[in-house]
Amino acid sequence: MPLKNKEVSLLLEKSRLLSQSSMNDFIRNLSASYEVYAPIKKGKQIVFEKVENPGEIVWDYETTQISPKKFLHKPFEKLFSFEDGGKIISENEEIAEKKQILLGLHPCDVRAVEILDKVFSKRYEDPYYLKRRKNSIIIALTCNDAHETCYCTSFSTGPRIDRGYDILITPLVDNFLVEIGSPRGEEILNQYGEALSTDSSILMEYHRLKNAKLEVIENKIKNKMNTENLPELLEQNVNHPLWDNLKEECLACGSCTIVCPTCYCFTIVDKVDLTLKSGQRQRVWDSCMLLEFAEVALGVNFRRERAARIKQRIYHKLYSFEHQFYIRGCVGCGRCIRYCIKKIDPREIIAEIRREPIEQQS
Amino acid sequence: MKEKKIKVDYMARVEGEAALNITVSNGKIENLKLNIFEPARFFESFLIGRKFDEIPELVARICGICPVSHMLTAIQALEDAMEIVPSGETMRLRKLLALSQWIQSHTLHTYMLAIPDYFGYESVLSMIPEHRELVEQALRLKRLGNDLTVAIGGREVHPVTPVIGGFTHVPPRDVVKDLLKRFREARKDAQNMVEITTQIKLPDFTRDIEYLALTSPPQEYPVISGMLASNKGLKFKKEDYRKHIHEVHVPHSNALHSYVIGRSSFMVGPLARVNLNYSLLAGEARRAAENNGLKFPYMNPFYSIPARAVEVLHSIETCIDLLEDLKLKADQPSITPKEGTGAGVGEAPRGLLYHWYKINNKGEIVEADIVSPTAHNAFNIEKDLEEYLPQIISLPEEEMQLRCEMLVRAYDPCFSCSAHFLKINKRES
Amino acid sequence: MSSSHNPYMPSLVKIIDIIEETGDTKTIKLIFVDEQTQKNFSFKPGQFNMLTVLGVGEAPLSISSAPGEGDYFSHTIRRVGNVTGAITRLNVGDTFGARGPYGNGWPLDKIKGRDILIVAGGIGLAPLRSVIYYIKENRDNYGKVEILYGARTPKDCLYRREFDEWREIPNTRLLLTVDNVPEGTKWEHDVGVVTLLFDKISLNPSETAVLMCGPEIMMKFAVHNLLEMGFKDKDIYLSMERRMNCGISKCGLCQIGPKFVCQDGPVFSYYELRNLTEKIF
Amino acid sequence: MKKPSVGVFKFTSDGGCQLQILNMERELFDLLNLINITYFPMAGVDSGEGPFDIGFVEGAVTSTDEIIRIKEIREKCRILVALGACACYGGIASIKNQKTQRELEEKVYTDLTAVHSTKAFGIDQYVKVDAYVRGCPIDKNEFIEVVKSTLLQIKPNLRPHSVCVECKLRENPCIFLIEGEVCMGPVTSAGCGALCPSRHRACEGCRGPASDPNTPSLARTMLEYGLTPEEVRLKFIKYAGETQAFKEGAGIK
Ligand SMILES: Cc1cc2nc3c(=O)[nH]c(=O)nc-3n(C[C@H](O)[C@H](O)[C@H](O)COP(=O)(O)OP(=O)(O)OC[C@H]3O[C@@H](n4cnc5c(N)ncnc54)[C@H](O)[C@@H]3O)c2cc1C
Ligand code: SF4
Ligand code: SF4
Ligand code: SF4
Repeated sequence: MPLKNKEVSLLLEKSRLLSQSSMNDFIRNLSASYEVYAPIKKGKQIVFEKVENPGEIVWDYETTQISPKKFLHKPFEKLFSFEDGGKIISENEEIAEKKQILLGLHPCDVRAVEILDKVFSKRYEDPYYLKRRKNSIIIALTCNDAHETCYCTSFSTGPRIDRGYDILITPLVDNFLVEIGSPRGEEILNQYGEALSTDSSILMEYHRLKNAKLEVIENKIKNKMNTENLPELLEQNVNHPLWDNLKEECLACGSCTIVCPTCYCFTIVDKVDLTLKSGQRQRVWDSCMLLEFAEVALGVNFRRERAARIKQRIYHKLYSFEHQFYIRGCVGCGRCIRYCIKKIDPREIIAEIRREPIEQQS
Repeated sequence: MKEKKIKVDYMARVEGEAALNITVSNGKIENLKLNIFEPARFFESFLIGRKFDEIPELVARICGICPVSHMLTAIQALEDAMEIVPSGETMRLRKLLALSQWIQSHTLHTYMLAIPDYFGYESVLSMIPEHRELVEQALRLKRLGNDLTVAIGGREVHPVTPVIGGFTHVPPRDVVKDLLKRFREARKDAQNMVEITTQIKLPDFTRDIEYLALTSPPQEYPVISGMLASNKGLKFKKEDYRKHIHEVHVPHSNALHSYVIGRSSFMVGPLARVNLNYSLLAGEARRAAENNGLKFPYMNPFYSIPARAVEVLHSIETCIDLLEDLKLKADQPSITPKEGTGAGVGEAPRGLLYHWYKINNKGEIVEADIVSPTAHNAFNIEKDLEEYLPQIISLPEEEMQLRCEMLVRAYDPCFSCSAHFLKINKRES
Repeated sequence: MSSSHNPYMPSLVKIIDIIEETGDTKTIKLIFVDEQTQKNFSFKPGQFNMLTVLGVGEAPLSISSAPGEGDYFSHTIRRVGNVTGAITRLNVGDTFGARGPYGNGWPLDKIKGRDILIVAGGIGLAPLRSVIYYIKENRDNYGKVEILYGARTPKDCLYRREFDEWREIPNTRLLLTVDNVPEGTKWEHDVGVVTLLFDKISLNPSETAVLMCGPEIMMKFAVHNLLEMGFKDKDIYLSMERRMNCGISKCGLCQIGPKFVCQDGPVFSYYELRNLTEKIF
Repeated sequence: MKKPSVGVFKFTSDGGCQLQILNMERELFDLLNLINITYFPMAGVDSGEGPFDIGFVEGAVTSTDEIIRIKEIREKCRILVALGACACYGGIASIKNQKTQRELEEKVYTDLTAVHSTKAFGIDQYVKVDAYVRGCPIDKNEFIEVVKSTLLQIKPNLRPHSVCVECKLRENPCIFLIEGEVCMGPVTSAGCGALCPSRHRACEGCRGPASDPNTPSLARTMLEYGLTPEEVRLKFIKYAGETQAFKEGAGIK
């Protein structure tokens, strides 16, 4: 798609080129003032962890098992602590300022943060998430490749990205094309990074390279989810026989929800210490795939059937989110497929329903 | 003189379930039975048909106190059967793991099971108010042993990382660094332990005992490998175990009685080890022994108690050396099972442990033979009692009973362990 | 203690009175320890609070008093588990935590001028007690009222000592039934499930709004019968129960289809519910 | 508050779970402030016949004597807690249930008259159990959780969902997906913090079935990963082979 002149100049104004070494300096400088988290190698996996030196960063990683949401909505979080049997309650001190940089998020993970932002700010504001969010700078990273489980194009959440980041990095040839996404991004880039070039023709060339790369990736994503009329389709297929078939396969292990970048459900638990008087209230990630999720007192369970739980997961992502937060709940990162032992695949679920939808009853 | 009955229905402060029944009439022992009623667990039966790589994990469950010994000895036997040679790093890690368990188990026994007798308490819990510092010292040492087991093995009881061929995991460097620091600091606690165990008044009782333990090549105090040797001239390789040691099933007990073929009962354990390998102990340990007036060898089974303390100090010294040497590499070769038989021997905290397996080419266990330290010792304990009783026969019944219990406890018997190995002595014929 | 900016922080409440309702249920009257918080606290019938016993947990409980009842609010709590157990072990003067009110409450403005059928089962009467007193206070705003209440046994009936007062509300009928009557117990009312009382309903289905709360299985049969009798799904309001941990539509546990019971509910019309992607009954 | 009296009882087992109690070196003093251990022979405590507020039972029931004894103990304990895989499900002792009693006994005894061995079961085969602390051995934190919640008169917060949840949270490489080997994690109850997969080895299912274990589905996957039906059977018949779910996984009706 050719860009108009004005758009081009705007684009170039917001672009810089950094060499490998100045990128390393940039990150090193950032580390002095912020906690910097980025994809690094840990054993056989790439995980988001604190960066000790820029050389550790894996720029061409495929995807991480746990998404960077863990830095915003923590798996375990202290809400507050109490003493003297609850007579003294003190707020979480960790809620206090601590600036962090989340570096190397792929577009799908960036867009997942956008979804979480909505969840945690609608109606009641969640102070824990929002404070942390405010203190986080997001440096996105253009994907290096597309993989079998990627289907971001189905939701337009990647591989192109136009919002949600403070800075976007695209490694090209031996350099890094860096694009500014927010005033905050511009500020840190100017303060900590040294550009190799701001020459517009060079930058233009790099943008061309980036575009070509994105096209290759886009074309590689063949296995998509057809999202046309998705809500209507799901509304009509609540009783599709496929749900019962899935129940036989799914292990209800919960892995799909733990790895999902937009899953956010949590349980609140109180932990007392051995005085039995003081302790803390915590929240812990929960999962709708687990039996206990919808269980209430006296053993009543509103989703005892595994089929009902699988449905809840798929419907929440692909249907309910739109009603609740006016956004789709899936970014097509493919983690739930990749990390499912049974390879249960939302793309196939939708495709199968489309193949043989339930006749609409009046 | 009237009849005296000693009846301890349920021995406390030992692992597992056992009773002691003694009848003395007119100064003569009418009846003496160490009745191990710990139910049989049929390990050697249900291991048959299981896969070779499950065995270390399964046999660990023979004993909650010395799972490491069972795992490592089984691994050794299976490696022997399949001709696998572990790396030097693996051997270092195994030694560390075994020693960590010695520290844990010896401290547990000394402070929690044995010392209350000598301090005049029912249990370590009742000692807390008056001897809190001593208990804290004990807990600190025990925790140290446990923390090393956790670092290398993954958890205190039934570790998960040791496998045939090596380890699935090694601890991160900072954990090792921290442990090293704590081990260096722990020397003092261990020296105290030697002091305390020599200060308590041990009963005076000696018997002409045959003691059996591993001996290693000259430079090393034995832990997880070596030749078997006794003070009465036995010296053989693990493959020849069954040429020298047999057992019989005695009706009053769920454990078997082991004996040296053509001779009688024998003793295994810390005292046997220190007696046979005194010169191989770490310098610090020998020094502490000498400073406290200990002069090994002893033919008095009660001296197992100071022997344990000396071994704790020795273990700490050895662990420091080993920890400094670690490369922190998890070697884990992939293994294709092959047919064969193999034996393994090791020094569990309580003494010599023997495992032997026969596997087929699918890697299934065809036959298993396991003899635990307490199974080795059970017969000897009865023999000791037989000779000890006449010496204390004039004591009041209660005192006599306590003395008998103290003697049994000196062995730190592990009855769950011993009851797992009930077996037909079919190889005897 | 500040609770304004952090919605997860409970405020201390103090028990000022405890009324033993049944063997396992108590009504407790509460005030916020902080006077200002108590003054600012206003709620609608059908809303609930999250009650907290620190170290034990938090649970959603309907406010059972009516807004104008007094300078306190009350909860009627059935002891079924951790939090309800811990609260019912407390005494007058004891403090614990509360935050709220949450939820939409009954649509009492919307149904102004209509006849009202109240159907309650067991502990489900708690959020409806608030309605009954609300109507009493605003009697002219509503038409005829019939209250149908079913409990397990006569002894399990909540608010027994208040029944006479309810009957005296003008134009109000109270019909009672229990599942069974143990031998030797006096009982002059019906025996059987609550739907048995439906024959006695004298209200015109087209002019009536139904407010219902009780076990889901009871509500299932009740709704079914009411629909057969000509009541419209848009006029039947149900207070739903789901597991909830936050009360502020964050934790995600209480969803029915796209609805958060804690915020979109707990009161829904049956019309709303029947069209959800997650079937309730 | 009066300190509740606690008894620790042993049945057929290896003492490992009892030792886990003694392995709480760091918590022991605090714990003793809360409870009064009056019967714990392994630790030398034998100062009472009961009754007990809480009884912890380690070990499987494997003999007629033990059947009688567990019933007596139940009578004496207000709250009875099954400690570890053996007491919860029979543990590895129950592996022997696969063979006939005769087969087993002949293998190990010369004199069969002294043997009163029965099939090995968890204690709930014979008595009502109030709480289960799973695992082989137990997890110390779960033990403490049970003690605390008993004192607070609440249900312990033990979540029996799959080990995978904890495993994923620790960002372990999945044994199935990365190592290409099989793992019992998806059908095994969490609470151990995914101890084994965190150390690069498969979960062996020592904590027994998770709350909604789809064992037939996992068994099918194991076959796809190249295990023989017999090997799949061995996976399920280990720590909790007497549970319905694991029997189904093993292909036993
Ligand atoms: C909107 C609403 C209003 C309610 N009003 C009342 C009332 O007025 N009186 C009354 O006695 N009961 C009421 N309940 C039911 C009450 O919430 C449960 O009985 C209570 O949560 C049980 O908590 P527990 O800790 O005692 O039980 P446990 O079984 O120990 O539950 C542990 C935790 O699970 C969750 N949980 C369990 N059951 C429920 C449940 N039914 N709903 C939501 N979360 C649950 C809670 O987080 C609870 O703390 C209401 C429920 C809802 C949703
Ligand atoms: S869909 Fe897959 S990952 Fe999710 S619960 Fe089922 S088996 Fe586990
Ligand atoms: S390694 Fe095992 S426990 Fe962990 S996610 Fe994979 S299957 Fe689950
Ligand atoms: S991972 Fe599995 S085998 Fe290992 S401790 Fe946990 S439940 Fe037991």
